[in-house]
Amino acid sequence: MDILNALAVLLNFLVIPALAYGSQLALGALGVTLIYGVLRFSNFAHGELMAFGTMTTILVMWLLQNAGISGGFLPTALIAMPVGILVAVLLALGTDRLVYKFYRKQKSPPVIFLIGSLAVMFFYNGLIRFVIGPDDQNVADGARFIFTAGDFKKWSGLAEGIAFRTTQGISIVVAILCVAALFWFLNKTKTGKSMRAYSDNENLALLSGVNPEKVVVIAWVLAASLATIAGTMYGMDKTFKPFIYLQLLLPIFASAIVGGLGSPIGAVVGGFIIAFSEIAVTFAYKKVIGYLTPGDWVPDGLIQLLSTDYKFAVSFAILVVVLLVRPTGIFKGQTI
Amino acid sequence: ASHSPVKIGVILGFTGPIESLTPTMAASAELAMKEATDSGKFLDGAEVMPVRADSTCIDSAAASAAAERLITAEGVTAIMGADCSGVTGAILQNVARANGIVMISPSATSPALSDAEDDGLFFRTSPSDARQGDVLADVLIEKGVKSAALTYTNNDYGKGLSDSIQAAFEAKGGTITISAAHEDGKGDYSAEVGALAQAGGDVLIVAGYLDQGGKGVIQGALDAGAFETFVLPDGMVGDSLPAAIGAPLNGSYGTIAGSESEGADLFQKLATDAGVKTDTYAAESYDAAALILLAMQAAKSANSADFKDKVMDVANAPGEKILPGEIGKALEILAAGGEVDYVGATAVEFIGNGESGGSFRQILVDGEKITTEKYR
Amino acid sequence: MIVVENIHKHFGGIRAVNGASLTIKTGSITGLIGPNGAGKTTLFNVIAGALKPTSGRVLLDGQDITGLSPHELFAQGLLRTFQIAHEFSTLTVRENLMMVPPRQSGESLIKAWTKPGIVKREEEEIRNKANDVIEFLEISHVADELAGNLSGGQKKLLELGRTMMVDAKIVFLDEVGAGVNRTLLATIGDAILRLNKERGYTFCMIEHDMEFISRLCDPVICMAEGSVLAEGTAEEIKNNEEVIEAYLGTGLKNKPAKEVSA
Amino acid sequence: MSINYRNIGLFAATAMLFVVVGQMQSWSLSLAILNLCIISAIMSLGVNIQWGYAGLLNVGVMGFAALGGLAAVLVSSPPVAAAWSAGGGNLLVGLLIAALTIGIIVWCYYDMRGTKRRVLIALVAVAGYFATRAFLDPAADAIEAVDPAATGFLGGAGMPIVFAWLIGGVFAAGAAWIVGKISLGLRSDYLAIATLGISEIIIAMLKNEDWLTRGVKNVVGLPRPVPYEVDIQQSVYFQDLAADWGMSIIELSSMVVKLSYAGLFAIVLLIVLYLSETALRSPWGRMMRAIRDNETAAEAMGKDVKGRHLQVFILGSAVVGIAGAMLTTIDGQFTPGAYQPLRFTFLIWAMVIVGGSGNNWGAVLGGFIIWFFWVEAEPIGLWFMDLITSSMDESNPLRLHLLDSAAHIRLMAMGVIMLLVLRFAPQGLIPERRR
Amino acid sequence: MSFLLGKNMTGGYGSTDILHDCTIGVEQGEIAVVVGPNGAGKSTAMKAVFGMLNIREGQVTMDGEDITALTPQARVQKGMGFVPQTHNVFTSMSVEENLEMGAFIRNDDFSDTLAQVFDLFPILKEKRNQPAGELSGGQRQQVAVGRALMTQPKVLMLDEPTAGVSPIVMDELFDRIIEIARTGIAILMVEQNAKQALNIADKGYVLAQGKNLYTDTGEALLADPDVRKAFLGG
Ligand SMILES: Nc1ncnc2c1ncn2[C@@H]1O[C@H](COP(=O)(O)OP(=O)(O)OP(=O)(O)O)[C@@H](O)[C@H]1O
Ligand SMILES: Nc1ncnc2c1ncn2[C@@H]1O[C@H](COP(=O)(O)OP(=O)(O)OP(=O)(O)O)[C@@H](O)[C@H]1O
Ligand SMILES: [Mg+2]
Ligand SMILES: [Mg+2]
Repeated sequence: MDILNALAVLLNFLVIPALAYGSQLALGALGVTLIYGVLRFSNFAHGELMAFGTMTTILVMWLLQNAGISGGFLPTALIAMPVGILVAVLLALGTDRLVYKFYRKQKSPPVIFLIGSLAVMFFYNGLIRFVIGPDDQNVADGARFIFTAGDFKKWSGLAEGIAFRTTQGISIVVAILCVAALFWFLNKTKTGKSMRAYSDNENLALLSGVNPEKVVVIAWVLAASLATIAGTMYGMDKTFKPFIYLQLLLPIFASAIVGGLGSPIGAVVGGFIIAFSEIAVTFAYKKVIGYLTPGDWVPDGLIQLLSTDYKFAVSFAILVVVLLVRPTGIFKGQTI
Repeated sequence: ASHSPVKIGVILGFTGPIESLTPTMAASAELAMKEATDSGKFLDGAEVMPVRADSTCIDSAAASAAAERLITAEGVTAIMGADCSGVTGAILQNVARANGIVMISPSATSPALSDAEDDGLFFRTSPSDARQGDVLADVLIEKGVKSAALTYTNNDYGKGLSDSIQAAFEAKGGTITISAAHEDGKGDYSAEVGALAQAGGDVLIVAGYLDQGGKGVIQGALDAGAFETFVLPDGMVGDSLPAAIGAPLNGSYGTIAGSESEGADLFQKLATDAGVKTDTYAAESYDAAALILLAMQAAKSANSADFKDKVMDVANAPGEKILPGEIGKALEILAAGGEVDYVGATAVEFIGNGESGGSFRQILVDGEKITTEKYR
Repeated sequence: MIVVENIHKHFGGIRAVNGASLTIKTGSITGLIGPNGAGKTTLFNVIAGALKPTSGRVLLDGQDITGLSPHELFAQGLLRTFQIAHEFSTLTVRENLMMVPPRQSGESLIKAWTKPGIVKREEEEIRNKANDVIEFLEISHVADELAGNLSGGQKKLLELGRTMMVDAKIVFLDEVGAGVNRTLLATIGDAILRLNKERGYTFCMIEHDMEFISRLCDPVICMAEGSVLAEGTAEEIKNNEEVIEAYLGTGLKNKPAKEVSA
Repeated sequence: MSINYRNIGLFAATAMLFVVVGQMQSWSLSLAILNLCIISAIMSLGVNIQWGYAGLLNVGVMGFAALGGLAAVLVSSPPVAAAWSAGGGNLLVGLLIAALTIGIIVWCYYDMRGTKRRVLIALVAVAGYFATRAFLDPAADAIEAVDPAATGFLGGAGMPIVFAWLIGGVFAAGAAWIVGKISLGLRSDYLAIATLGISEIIIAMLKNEDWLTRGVKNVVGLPRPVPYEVDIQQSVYFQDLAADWGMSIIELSSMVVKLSYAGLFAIVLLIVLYLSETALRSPWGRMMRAIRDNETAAEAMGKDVKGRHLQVFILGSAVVGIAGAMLTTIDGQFTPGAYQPLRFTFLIWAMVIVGGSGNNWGAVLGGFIIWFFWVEAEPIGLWFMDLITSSMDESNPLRLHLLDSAAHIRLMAMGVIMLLVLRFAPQGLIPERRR
Repeated sequence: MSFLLGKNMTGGYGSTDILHDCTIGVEQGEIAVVVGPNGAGKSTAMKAVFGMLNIREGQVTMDGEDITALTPQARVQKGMGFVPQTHNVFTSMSVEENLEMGAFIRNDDFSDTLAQVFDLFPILKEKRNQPAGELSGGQRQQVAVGRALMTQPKVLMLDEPTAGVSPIVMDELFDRIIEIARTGIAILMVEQNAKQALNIADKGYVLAQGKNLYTDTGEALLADPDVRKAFLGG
């Protein structure tokens, strides 16, 4: 029996990666859920918006690096991010002016917005590749680890190491900060309430003196900021490649929906559920069981519930199950 | 004499899952075409004009339409492509065969394509999975590896290669602890790394692409301290991998098609001078284009029906060995009625049904560079 | 006859219906009144199958119908209208009515494909019926308008109109009068009486207009806080102290504004 | 009746697009696009049946199309006798046990109550799972080991591939029944993501259950329902014909093949379109629209909302399945890795919305137009790129960069085209009819 | 010239006009009531006055100022409050948040007003944390009126405020409306409980088919047998 080593294995290969990945999904899902909550449509361009914000961040980061400025211990991208956010916000607002505003005026049904966002997605898609190309870009610099597996082994004397990357730490902290801020903003501030009112009943919000354009602008500002933050976190932790962001859209939507569309807390919980289920269900528990059972017994098989081939399927299966039990998500989202 | 230019289609997935690989592949192929044009000896001084089209890698219907357009509207007489096996098969069956156009694919490795009806029109410069699996297993045994974890990109290339590695390695007495697929372009590989690490093994074999999931898995495994040595089949061999991962990759090894002829190094230099990266399948693309050009020259015609039988001739012995950068020389020899044996960047050797056999180069990552250990 | 036995319906901690028991006799026009939030609509929803009760039973002619789905109850001749109008907003007013009759052959795909003749004939009949109802409700000029574009009151009329498209055993009317012009409401009242007399429909109606209730209903049941407070004839109810206290009140306390300004 | 002229005009304009391609590029290309347009139109009709009629947001189109593809494989590819003898027996036993398990569970579910039921079902499920795996796993391994490079799967029934269109519809309908039973209670976006998830699961299975589908190794060389070009090129009759008409035999053969496909596809399209139109115009259609508008009220008006939803979900999915089988037929191969939501789900949705949801003709037009531009956006994009860079200096780095990225203009152009259409016809090109 | 006046308004939702040369208005401190059959255009007229509908002809003035071109939210800033006939609560927000939204444009402390609204509708105090979408029909109506009261407007426009509320609450409501009018606020309302409403009205309008049929004092209209018979239910 060696509970500590078993725990170390689980932390290193399951908990920490899932927390970091979950945080990144959550940040993405926050943006999706926000746009859904306020403007009432599923924004399929959100993945590309993330990619765009990250791309600008990278461009600025390159400038900074050339000028010899760096974040020291922290990735330089963090310093560049505000500019990335600004540009992404401008793009989002421009898109709203040119595309979505028209449909708002027309009072088009949500599915028109949805398809509109699909078109916008195609457009961003090309735009991003025009500027930075389809290649991989390295986003993280600074110290790679808070502590490495080796450090940990030395420190603890355990057989199993735990590694904790700087970018994982940053992702988790940023996700917590963002969700707290967003929750506070929506529920406690007047502007936040006006946004909820607008999403609930646009006409009545108008009658209460809410300026719809302002609400929309704020929604896009927040969504674009969140998108850039999420994208940069993801890029720092893994890698930046435009194509990945499109692929990321599905788990992000799954997160937002498991949690309940329109609910910020739901987005975060959803993100973690998806991340944990992906890793936990396809995890091979061989070593863990080995540590937990007395003596030297080690199981023959991998003790894997399902092969990793099915990891995507697993997260979606869990999503379907959650929806069956709670048809509007864990935190009771809105319905169109 | 002034001729109308010879048009050659370059059909690759410029958008879609492997969009980050294709620009280099296209540029490499076009390098060969430019070489031919510049030499002034191609079909009595004709110009070679590449025409690009998007295969999307996944959408067979769109790819077929693109090929249809190149052939029937743009008038290309041969195709360098396509890339992914699915679209390649579709183009071959629905467009190339119908119009009798030669296709040489740099990267479609699906064994299913070997048996497909092709009217002698289809060739590929990527090496055969079976052969590579065998070679790689030899390397592993030689290095004293007893057990290995294996991950592959979930497509016909990865699946085929991993099957053959596993079969060969186990036949030679090794153990594969786990064989787990990973999907390219998904970005997060924590689950795969977790499963692979738990299964354990002396080394991790990564049958993927170096700037796709393969890189992500290696990075994740290193960060978590799960594996230290990685085994890299051809899809993983390229300078950008050690450049991205850095020192921790030192000591990893692998195989890639190549012969003692220095073809690979020559191509590397050629490409660098022209400002083209040398990533996955760049060399194969260059070779595919070169073969088309040489076959045309040998047949003295840009017409597929005329030169399809010449592809084998120029690729294999007998004849003067031709390395990257020597296309002009080869054209001259052929124009004079001589014979060539195109070796190129990947030691092209066609066996039976238009597939590349040939030899392999065993590489070692040392000092954050790919170095050659020996040839097999 | 509908017998409601000790129905409870709780939403979390909120006891919307809390032990209501009542009987709706066949052939009667039963009025259901009570303060806002007394649980009348919720009770309707339970009877009509839209909500499952927390506990209790509903019997239709002695047969337990608790928990049957609304469409099954409809098939048993039980109809209801909605307090907050539930029109089919992208159908025209006429279509809103024409979709109601049950067992239309054209609603089976196979028949729609294979027996266009029969379907056409039936449609003709249903259309005529719908036209009659439209005429009666004084909404002919909007017959081909999308129901979503109707005025608030017109939507309420449409709610009522739907119940007139079928031969129902029991009709539950949830405040059909609210928002309907009083002159028209009087006509509607006449129609309800006629349907009741001539065709033997049973009605149960929620209404806040005591004048209207008095004219039509016997008995009148008053609910408060989820259970039945009192039952009796309209006169009895009007004079019931508890009902006055909880529901009817004693009239305006303030004088009209103009008397002050004068 | 001006609206009708408009519609005819729209279809005429679409037809013109094909003529333009025929004249400016090639007729062969024009026909190739047309064939795919017809398939797309059928697929978007299927989605329209679900969304336009009943308001069901099915974002699992991809999964149903893939099942159609699977049908094509199972119907038309030749059976692999060696694989059957290697693992067929065990496989059948395994499947039998699985069926038995499900049967017992269903029986328990209906015939028992309370804790006993729960315990029994759990026990049977676990036991059944392991018993099934005990037979299926070795069977799958044995089958996959049979010449994996060339076969490694059970093969199909070796029947003409046109049957697969029907079977594809049946497969998709069967899957839709299960999916519908599970998820139709969900509302809009939640239903969407549930169907999306289920379609991902279907694809994952097609990709990984090699014994059935060959997985990512793909099945190629499916037989065609129409002759091969090479055979036509060999035929003396056609050679003479080509000579008479003054076209090359290659061109003629390729046209003949494409026209035969077009004929077959058009028949299917017309049948589906006729049935959809009759259905939509009938009281059934009216009922479906009522359900779409307000489920609560429809239920209260005696309509079996759940049952109708299931019905329409199955019908729509079946149509998608048919189209999926047709697509695999014209591709001549089944490639599970190729099923991506962008291409098989979102693009179809774009067709429905751009064409006009709730209107069959609109869905058809949308299928034609979106597919047309999906393919033609590339040359249009390139042309546009040439145009804007033509005035730049040969070695202008911006020009080089732009030309290098020209491929990406394709998606951008697609986006712009969709935005333009939606801008000038927000209800779709042919909006839902008001009766 | 009335304090708030929609004069000779002609217009509708689409191509066909609903209103034809329709005029309604109200003075400060007075109550004006609009009655008429269903579909007469009463709600449309209210929306037109509030700027939620483009009118082709005619104008809207407030305090002598032409506000025809202003957006609804600008009119709210100018001191107009409106309770629509339907969709008049934020269903996903709690009762209290609904009321707070009523005070959205106010920057002062509105706890007094909130207390007053809770006094008027005690049930709302009880249900303050419940989402308005879960309320009974009558309770919702009370929230809707409460929300408008929170604005402390100069003009209050109510579209059938008493539809679905119980008699006791209705009496309270009318009481309160009278009180509000006494503080100098102009009140313009549509009512189907026409007898009670005209009873407290200074001015009454009878609309039919988008046109003004009768315009008089409340008393006079109540006394007119034609009006009674055709529009007030005898
Ligand atoms: N879905 C729900 N969730 C929580 N509470 C509810 C829900 N529906 C109704 N209630 C509560 O139950 C009580 C009874 O509501 P109901 O609609 O039955 O009243 P009612 O008698 O019809 O009133 P009214 O005359 O105003 O229509 C109310 O206090 C209401 O707030
Ligand atoms: N959004 C809309 N689009 C088109 N027509 C509409 C719309 N809303 C109302 N109408 C039409 O305008 C006319 C007047 O409607 P309005 O709502 O003003 O009536 P109302 O007098 O308020 O009636 P009620 O007493 O029933 O509320 C009706 O015939 C209605 O059909
Ligand atoms: Mg009620
Ligand atoms: Mg009204």
